[in-house]
Parts: sequence; C-alpha cells; structure tokens
Amino acid sequence: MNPALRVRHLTTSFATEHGTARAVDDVSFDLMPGETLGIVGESGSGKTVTALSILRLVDKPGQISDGSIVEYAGKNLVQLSSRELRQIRGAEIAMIFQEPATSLNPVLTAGTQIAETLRAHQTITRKAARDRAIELLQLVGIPDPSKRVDDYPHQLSGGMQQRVMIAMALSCNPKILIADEPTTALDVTIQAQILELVTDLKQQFGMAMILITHDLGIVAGVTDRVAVMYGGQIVEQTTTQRLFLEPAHPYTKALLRAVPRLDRPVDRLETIPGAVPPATAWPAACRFHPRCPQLMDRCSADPPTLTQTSEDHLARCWLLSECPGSEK
Amino acid sequence: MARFLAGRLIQAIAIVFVVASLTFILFRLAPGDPFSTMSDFSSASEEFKDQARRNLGLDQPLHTQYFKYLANLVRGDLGMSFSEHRPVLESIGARIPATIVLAAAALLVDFLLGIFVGAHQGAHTGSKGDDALSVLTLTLYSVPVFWLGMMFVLLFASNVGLLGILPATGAKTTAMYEHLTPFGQMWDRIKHLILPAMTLGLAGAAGTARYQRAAMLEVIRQDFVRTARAKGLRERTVLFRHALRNALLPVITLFGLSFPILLSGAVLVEVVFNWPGLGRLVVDSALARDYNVVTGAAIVAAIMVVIGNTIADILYRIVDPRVRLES
Amino acid sequence: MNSTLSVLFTNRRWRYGLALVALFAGLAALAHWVAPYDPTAQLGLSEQWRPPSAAHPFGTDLYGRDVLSRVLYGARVSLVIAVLSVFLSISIGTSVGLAAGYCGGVVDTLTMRTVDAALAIPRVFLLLLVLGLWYGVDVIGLVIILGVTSWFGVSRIVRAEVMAVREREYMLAARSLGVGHGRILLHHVLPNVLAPVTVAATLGMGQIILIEAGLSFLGLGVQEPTASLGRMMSAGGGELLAAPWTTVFPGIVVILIVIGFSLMGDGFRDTLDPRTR
Amino acid sequence: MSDATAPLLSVQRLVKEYRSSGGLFSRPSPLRAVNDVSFEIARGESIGLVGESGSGKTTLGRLILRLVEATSGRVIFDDVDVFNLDTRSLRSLRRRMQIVFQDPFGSLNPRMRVGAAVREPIAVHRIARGNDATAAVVRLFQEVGLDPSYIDRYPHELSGGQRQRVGIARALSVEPEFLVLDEPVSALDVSVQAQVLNLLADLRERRNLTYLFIAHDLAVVRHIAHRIVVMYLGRFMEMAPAASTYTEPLHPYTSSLLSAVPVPDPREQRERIVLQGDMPDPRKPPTGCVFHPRCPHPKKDQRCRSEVPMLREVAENRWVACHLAAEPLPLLSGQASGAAN
Repeated sequence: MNPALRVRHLTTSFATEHGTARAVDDVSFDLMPGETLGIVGESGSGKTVTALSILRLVDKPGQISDGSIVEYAGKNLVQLSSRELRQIRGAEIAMIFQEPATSLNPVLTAGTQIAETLRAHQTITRKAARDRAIELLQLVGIPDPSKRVDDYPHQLSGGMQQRVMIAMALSCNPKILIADEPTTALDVTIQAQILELVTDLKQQFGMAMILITHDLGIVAGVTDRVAVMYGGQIVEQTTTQRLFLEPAHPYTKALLRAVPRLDRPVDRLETIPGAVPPATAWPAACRFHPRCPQLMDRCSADPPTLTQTSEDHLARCWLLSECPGSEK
Repeated sequence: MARFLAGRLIQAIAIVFVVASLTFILFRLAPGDPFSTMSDFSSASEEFKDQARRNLGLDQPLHTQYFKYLANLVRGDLGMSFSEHRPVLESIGARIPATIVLAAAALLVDFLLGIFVGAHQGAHTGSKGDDALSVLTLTLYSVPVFWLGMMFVLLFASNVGLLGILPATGAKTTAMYEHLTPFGQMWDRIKHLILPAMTLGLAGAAGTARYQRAAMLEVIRQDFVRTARAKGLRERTVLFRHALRNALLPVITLFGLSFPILLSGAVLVEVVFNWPGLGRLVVDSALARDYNVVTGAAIVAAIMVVIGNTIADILYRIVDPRVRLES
Repeated sequence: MNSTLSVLFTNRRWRYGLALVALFAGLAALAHWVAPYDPTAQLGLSEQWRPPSAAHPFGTDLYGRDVLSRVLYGARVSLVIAVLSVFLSISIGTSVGLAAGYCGGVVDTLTMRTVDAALAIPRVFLLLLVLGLWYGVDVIGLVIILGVTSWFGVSRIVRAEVMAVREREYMLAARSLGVGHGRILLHHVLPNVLAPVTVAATLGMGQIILIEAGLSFLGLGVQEPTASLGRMMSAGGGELLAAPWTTVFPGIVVILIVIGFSLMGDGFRDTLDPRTR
Repeated sequence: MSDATAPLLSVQRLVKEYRSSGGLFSRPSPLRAVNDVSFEIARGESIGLVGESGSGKTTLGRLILRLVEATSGRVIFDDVDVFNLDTRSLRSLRRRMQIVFQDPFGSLNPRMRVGAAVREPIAVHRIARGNDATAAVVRLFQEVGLDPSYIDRYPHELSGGQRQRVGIARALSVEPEFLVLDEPVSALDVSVQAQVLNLLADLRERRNLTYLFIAHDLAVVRHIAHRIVVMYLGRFMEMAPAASTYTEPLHPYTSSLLSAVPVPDPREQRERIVLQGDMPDPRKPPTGCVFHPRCPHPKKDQRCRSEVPMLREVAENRWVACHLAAEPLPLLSGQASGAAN
C-alpha cells in the first residue's frame, strides 16, 4: 500500500539575527491511508513547523531548505508551483489550527468562509455552495445550522468556532487532515467533544490524519502511530501501543513519567531537569543530552542517528545502538 | 443605529460646549481686550473705549459674560465681525462651501491614493517597489504643505510655472467667468481646484499610505490569513478579500482623526492658492485682530471635525461586524 | 537601557535618522563658525536675488543676504523651538495622561473630554486663536504657546498606555505584594510608558518644525530679523517666482530634518515592536 | 494568635457581580462571576479549586486577596475581616497572603530585573535592607531552585519555568502563610510542569503553607490537594476530600470532568462521558441547577430545571450541589457505589 504522504529529510530553517535555526531538522515519516499519526512534543520541538511545512505555510523568514514531501499521487509538494500547490491545499490536504478564534476571519461569516473554500476548488454556484456549507455545519454538530451559517466568528463559542474550522477543512473531501493542536485552546469538556467529532469524521470520510499535540493523553486515545519530537528532530517513532508500553528513548520515558495522571495517584512526579532549549541554542550532538538521566560520554560528542530497535520502532539514542535490544 | 446617533449627538454638543468654553477662557486670559490691542482703536479716546466695552458687556462680571456668550452661541449668534462689519456667522457661511469642496477633493486624493499605495506596499514588503514607495511617502510626509503648494505653483502654474498648464490662484477665473458656458464654468472650477486639492491630498496620502502599510503588515501575519492560504485560495484573494478588508479598519479610524489635520492644512493651502475659503478668512481675521471671527471659525471647524468623526464611526460600524452587532 | 540602545543602533532607519538629525543639529550649533556670512548682513542692492553661485551656494535674498548662512542660523532657531516646545508638551502630556489613566473615574472623564474638545479644534485654528490674542510674541513665547497647545495627543497616548499597563498582571502582582501607589507609578507604570512617549517626542519634533514653518508662513511665527526656516520660506509670490532658491533651499533643509526625526521615530517604534521589522 | 483548630481562612457567602456597561441607553446585564460561595481552609491544608473557563475560579482567588472588590460576602483570614481593612492594614495583611499567577511572563514587569522584582516587596515591607536584602533575595532564589546568577536578568531572558520560579520567590519574599496559586503550571511545558509542581509541594511542607490551588484540570491538583472544590458558572458543584473526588465523584459534572481528561495509556481508554453543548452565557445562566442543560444524569427532572440545588453535606466532609446526588451515579456505576450513603 502506498503511503498517503511520504515525508523524507524535511528540513525547515529560519534565518535569525543569531544565524540559521533549523526548527525542523531531517524529519522523515510515512502517513498510511486511513491512519492517524500523532506528532507529539513540547513547545519549540518543531512539531507545528513540521505541520506547516507540509503545506508550505511557513512564513518568512522560515523556509524549507531540504527534503521532499510526496503525496499519494506522487507529487512532491516541495517542488510544486504555487498554482499546483493551491490545488492541493484545502482540497487534497486540509488543515485545522490551534486557535479557532484567530484562525477565522473576523469580518466574514462562517458560511462565507466555508463556501469560498468550495468555490476555490469546485465549479459550484453561490447558492449551492451555501447549501453545502449548511450541510457541513450540520455534519459537525452545530445546532440550527441554517441560522448559524450567517454568524460571524465572534458570535460563536470557541468550540463552535473549531467546528466551523473542521467543516471548512472537510468541505472538499480531503484525503489528509492535519490537525495542529486542535483542542489546546479549548476547555476540557469541549476538548472531549472535538476529539470525538474529529475521530468520527475521520472514519466517515476515510481520511488519514496527522494530529499534532503536546498532550500524551490525547495521543494515547486518538492515534495509531506516534512520532515524538525534541529539538526539531524525531527522537522516537513507533505504534501508539508500543510507545506507551515499551518507550525506548530516555526523553519519551521521562516525559511519560512527568505527566500528572488521573488514573494512578503518585506522591511525587518524576521530573526532567532543565528546560526545552530554543531553536537557536540547540545543544551539539544529541540534543537531549544536557537533560538526559542516562548521559554517556558519547552523547555530547556525536549526534545519534535514528535506529531501528525492533520492527516498526525507531529511536535516536546511543544507548540503543551500543547494546541493541537492551532497552526493550 | 438611532441610539448610536443620539449618543453621538450628545457627545458632539458636549464637545462644542467645551470648545466654546475653552475659547472663552483663552479670550479672557489674553492681555487686555480687543480695544486695547486692536489697531483700529489705538487712536480712540479712553471714554470711547469704555463706552464700547459697556456696549459689548465686557464690564460685567466674568460669569455673566460667560453665560451670555453661551446663550448667544445656542442661538447661533457668534457676534459681529469688526473687519467685515457683518455677523460672524454670515462671514463664515460665505466661506465654508469653498473649504468643503477643497477638503472633500483632498480627502478623495488622500484616501484613494493612500490606501492603494499602502496596501500595495504591505502586500509586497521588502520588494524594491516597497522600498522606493517608502522613501517617497516618507519624504512627502515631511514636506511642509504650503511649500509643496509653492513648488506646484513653480512647476504647473499658468503664466509663471515651468509647465504653465493650471491656474494657481482663486477658485475661478475672475474676468471671463460669467461669459463661459455652464460646462465651461464647471471645467474652469475643476481646473482651479486641481492644484490646491492635489497639494492637500498628497500631503495626507503620504501619511495614510504609511498607516495602511503598517496595518496591512499587522494583518498579514494573523492566523486567519494562514487559514485562507491553507484553504487553497489564490494569493490575490488572500490579500484583498481577507487581509485588506481587516487592514481597512484602522484606516477608517485614521479617517476620523484626519479631519483636524486636513482643516489645518487647508488653511495653509488656501493662503498659498488664494482659495476663498474659511482658512483665508481666519488668517486674515487673526492678522486683523478680529477675534469674534477667529473664535467662531474655531467653533465651526470643531463642529466639522465632530461631524467627520461621526461619519468615520458609522463607516466603522458598517465594515466591522464585531462592533455592528454589539450595539 | 544599554541593551535597548545597542538594539537601536542595529536598526537601519534609526541610524539614518540619527545621522540626518545629527548633521543638521551639528551644522546649526556651529553656525557661527560654519556660515560663510553674517545672516543679517545685507550685502547691498547689487547682491539682491542672486542665483546660487560659488560665492553664495544657496543664492541671496531680497536684501542681498546669504541664504546658506540664513538657513544655518534658521535651522538653529527651528531646532531650538522644536526641542523646547516638545519638551514642554511631552512633560504636560505625560503628567496629564498618567494622572487620567492611573486615577480613572472623574479625573479621567474630565481631562479626557477636555482633550477631546481641544483635539477637535484643528491645530492651526487653535494657534491662530492664541497667536492672534498674544500678537508679536518672542521665541520663548512661541515655544510656550506651541508647547501648551501640543500636548493633547501625547496625553491620550500616555493614558491609553497606562490603561493597558493597568490591566497587566504584573500590576496586580505588585498590588498583591502591598506595593504603594507612588512606587507602582514610578517603578511599574512610568518605565513602560516612556518608550511610546519617546516615540511621540521624536515624531513630535518633526511635526513642530512643520507647524512652526506654517505659522511663520502665515506671518504669525518668529518675527524678522530672526531667521527661522519657516520664516525664510514665507516669501511672497513675487519673490517665489523671481528667486525660487530663497524658498526652495530652506524647504529642502526642513524636509531633511523632518525626515531625520521621522526615521528615528519609526526606528524606535520598530525596536519596541520587533514584529514590524 | 487564634487557636489551632480554627480555620485559617473562612469565606462566607461571597458574591461578585460584574456590571457590563450596556452603553448609554441599554440596560446593563449583570454577570455573577462568583455566586454565593462559602468554604473554609484549615491551617496547612491545600485545596484544589477546579473549573473550566468562565467558572469564576480566578475571580474567587482574587476576591479572597481583595485584588478585586467583592459585591457582598465576607472573607475572614485568621480572625481578620479582610473586606473591612483600611489601605494600611490591608497592605500589612498582604504579607501574610500571597498569589502566584498563571502567566509568569505577564506577572513580571518586563522592564524590571528579576532580582529587583523579588527585592521590591522586601523593601516595601521593610523586611530587610542593603546587603541583608540582597542576601534574602539570594536565599529565595536558591530555595526555588534558581541559580542566583540570574538576579540581573530580565524576565524575557529566562525560560517559562524559570520565570514561574521567580514569581514563586517573589510571593514567598514576604513570608506568607497562605498562597493562592492561580493555574501556576498551565502555561508551562509538560517536562517543566512536573518540576514546578514538585517545588510547590516541597515549599508547602518546608514552610507549612496553606494553598488554594486553582486549576482547570483535575489531574494537575491530584497529588497536591487535600480537598477538591469543583466550580461551574460561579457556583460550587462539589467539595470533598481529594481521595473520594477521584474515586467516587458525587456530582455528574465532576465525573464528566474526570472522564474528559485524556489518560496517557492506550490500554485504559474508557467509555467517555462527552458533555453535550457549550458552557452557557454567564450573563444568562440557566434556571434551576446551572448545570442541568448539559447534565448527562439519566434521572434529571423538572426539579433540576426549576430549583437551585444547595450545596449540602451528603456524607462526612463531602458536599455536593445536586438534587440527585444521594443516589450513586449509574454512569459510573463501577466507581460511585455507596458514595453518598
């Protein structure tokens, strides 16, 4: 089976006053049809830039400096003309963002914003586009859609705004949905609604999905496979089950232990010392080494490569290549 | 909307009241009174001056003067013009149409050109065209408006200018005007309007363009612009439908704020081009110490500013659904 | 503050602006040594309205005075007027804005309504009103009148900034720690207001130079024989056409100085808000 | 000093109403951010106050410190009526009760070095001066796990976690007994969150502090709070010892909240209760029980729609504002058995 999206050696850099920062550094992954891939990481890990890079939405001074992004039909998005890219954006690959309140245009109605996506990709009359917009609003669970279609974003709650964003993303039946922290700005109970809606619709539309999040709980509940990012790189990539049961990278392990949990009481949380470094100040060699509890001499000298530890399990750590299999 | 307009009306009355009070205070703060400083009266006897003061009520206590002044104002009585020997309101009324024509034409140049240039720059920041336009708008923004007018005279004015193509003084040809056809009369007036309106409009357009460019830059990095791109819309649609529409909002606010600046500029431009408007009247009156006219003109100008602000507010409400629906 | 300065120097616009302003301020300050002629020396009828030449790079005026020398001295007058009146207007505006924004309530309403009204009178009308009443003021009088009629906008900016700062959590934090009003104003509000005030002051310098020029043009600014740049541009129509250099050169100098201040102001604003870079 | 059994803090029928200015002619509609709330905190106790946005939890925290003036009600702190103090006494009371804010960047003056920020309250309250004050700042930095070399840095030169440590040091500088922690870790990365949570737990123990820990997430307060209060639309829904809240929630809202928190374990994906609908507009709260339009309880009835449920004690120390709380919640039958008997 061909992957829906094949990303290879993707590198996105930002020119700053302090030199070039590689916010995304040599990232490769496959997204299979119908699959949900989670990309998890803390702020500044490069997960959002990865998502934006796929549709080439990174603003200046950032730019994709290397790598390829090939979709299911074989087109390399990195090399498309802006005209060809436009035909992919919103039609083949759609995206929803973290802040629904700012991601919708405040001076256009919800219906207008959905209809204009339809009209950008399909030959459809104004009237038909509006009717379709109402259908889509119904689909994403907005009550009274034929009235709400004329609402401006500020008249909708955060949860409703995110539903409008989802309706917009689904309007052209995309093959791939990229969701960048779709619930981070929402309350817990609304977050649950939106996650349920997105997973349902993913099934219904037969899409593949990339879900960007910092929340390991969401990863566990929603995704099939996971890539963990730290310092612009993927440090571990495997199935969701295996990530939680047999994490291989010291960062993943530490992160899992640091999350406050509802399902088991703990007296004391385990911590990772230090803080996430900014993209301009990433440590040499292994980017996690200054915070790593299992630091070795080699970690600060050579950058580790992403190695296969077992079937469908990759991790970027010297521990794993020194004594293969020991970390299983 | 009716409620909003009623609110604005109350505000406008309050502002006019405060303006009137301010001018009254200024008037009384000044050294002496009209009869001790005005040259017309320098040879008059003290007795005559005292009599004149009594006639005008200047011998009465301050608060009485103040309330009388306000009462007259409410009746639309701004006093007499000493130099023109007629009611101030009449003097001003005769001059206002010319100023309104000039200001309206200048506003058109100001905002049409300013918005176009600024939006274009904001959409193409960092390009050579943007840099060149930035230098141009910055220069124009720093030019004294009357000097710009003088340069236009040097360049374009008939008989005297290098190109000699446009009239540079007055609002119409004085000698032959009556003999022109109606169309000819209109064309004559338009020709006279071009230089003053361009002078005033260009000076304003420079500021508007700088502002529009900044607003466009601000909007372009907003999340919803990224959303519009992610939807696969054409760049032109992204820029004009999504970005510019939002970037126009602060410019509408600027529109409201630009009226006092515009009227200030109009005073200078009217003097340069000998334009028969309010500005020339107020300068001549100030030089002739005709205080009632200057005070009256200041009040009338303030009222024009308040009207301009209200128009801007209404426009804002029409364009921004967030304000429109809250009220 | 040193770090702010060093960041400022990396800003191209601020550097260019500073260079322009420094150049003209320097020339103006050294006018006594730099100017080729005495600015008031009338070189006689034979020297009247001479076009630019090696002896008189900017030509001569109606009275045969050297325009270049007058421009140098004029720039000095204009700059001194601008610095002093901006200082005055910024001081008044900042105090009023701080009081209105921090006290709120009645103080705020009263001052701001007055400011609204004052701003509704176009500045030239207001100045004509005042200058018409105090006719023939000297430079100091002009400075006071310009300063006293120019603070309204500043007070609004400061007030808005204070209101914004008041809403910030660190104000709540300071209150929760029992920090008194005086200390909050001095240590928390003022430092955060200074930056926009500096921008307003820099841009205000250019504006005041333009206003003073306009007033002189109308015959209400600095009086002869003192040469301000505005005064020199206010030649009548006859002189403009017969000897355009008497008007053109002072104008160009005004434009360059105002551009300098605008660039500095823009640059300073950019450094405060790095996103606009 | 009062006797040891008396509560350190007692909040009585606290109400905060915001009057939105409705414009010149329109009628203002009041917003009850905090609606008739009463509770006590014992010395050394730590209370977790949990609610979603718009629940009034932040307002409640600020009301207690009188950073926001209450509409009605009383707050008694160690026998002192907080709302009855003049400015001077209030300022000295502020030495005893402090607050740590959610956004460590917003709560630090960007133009003040962090050392000076910590030193300011020490100077204001004349706790120490000169070298003693400097030494105190150094000690505080060390106590919250910050290298004293950071004293001369500006807030923007520190990471989020370090800034929050500065915020904590600042609050501790006046040696308070009671701390309101207003979502102190919400803005932090997961790996840093744990550090700060542990620090807060250590400080509480070392300094015998009393906490009101505000959070939007039940997981965050789990290991630090003795008692949990759940708020919704300005009202208390449930107040109970932490142990029982997590295992046997009494209020349907509490159980929905618990169920909504994603658990980082793919094996334990429970059947979720997903609440329908949005948080209502707080200016037009529902009649009766404010939660009734979204309540998943199968037995909700007319009474829920019309009658406001009072917060009542259904078992020892376990308070709930729900007409139906006497019965175990069928939705969570496995967990809630015998909860309210």
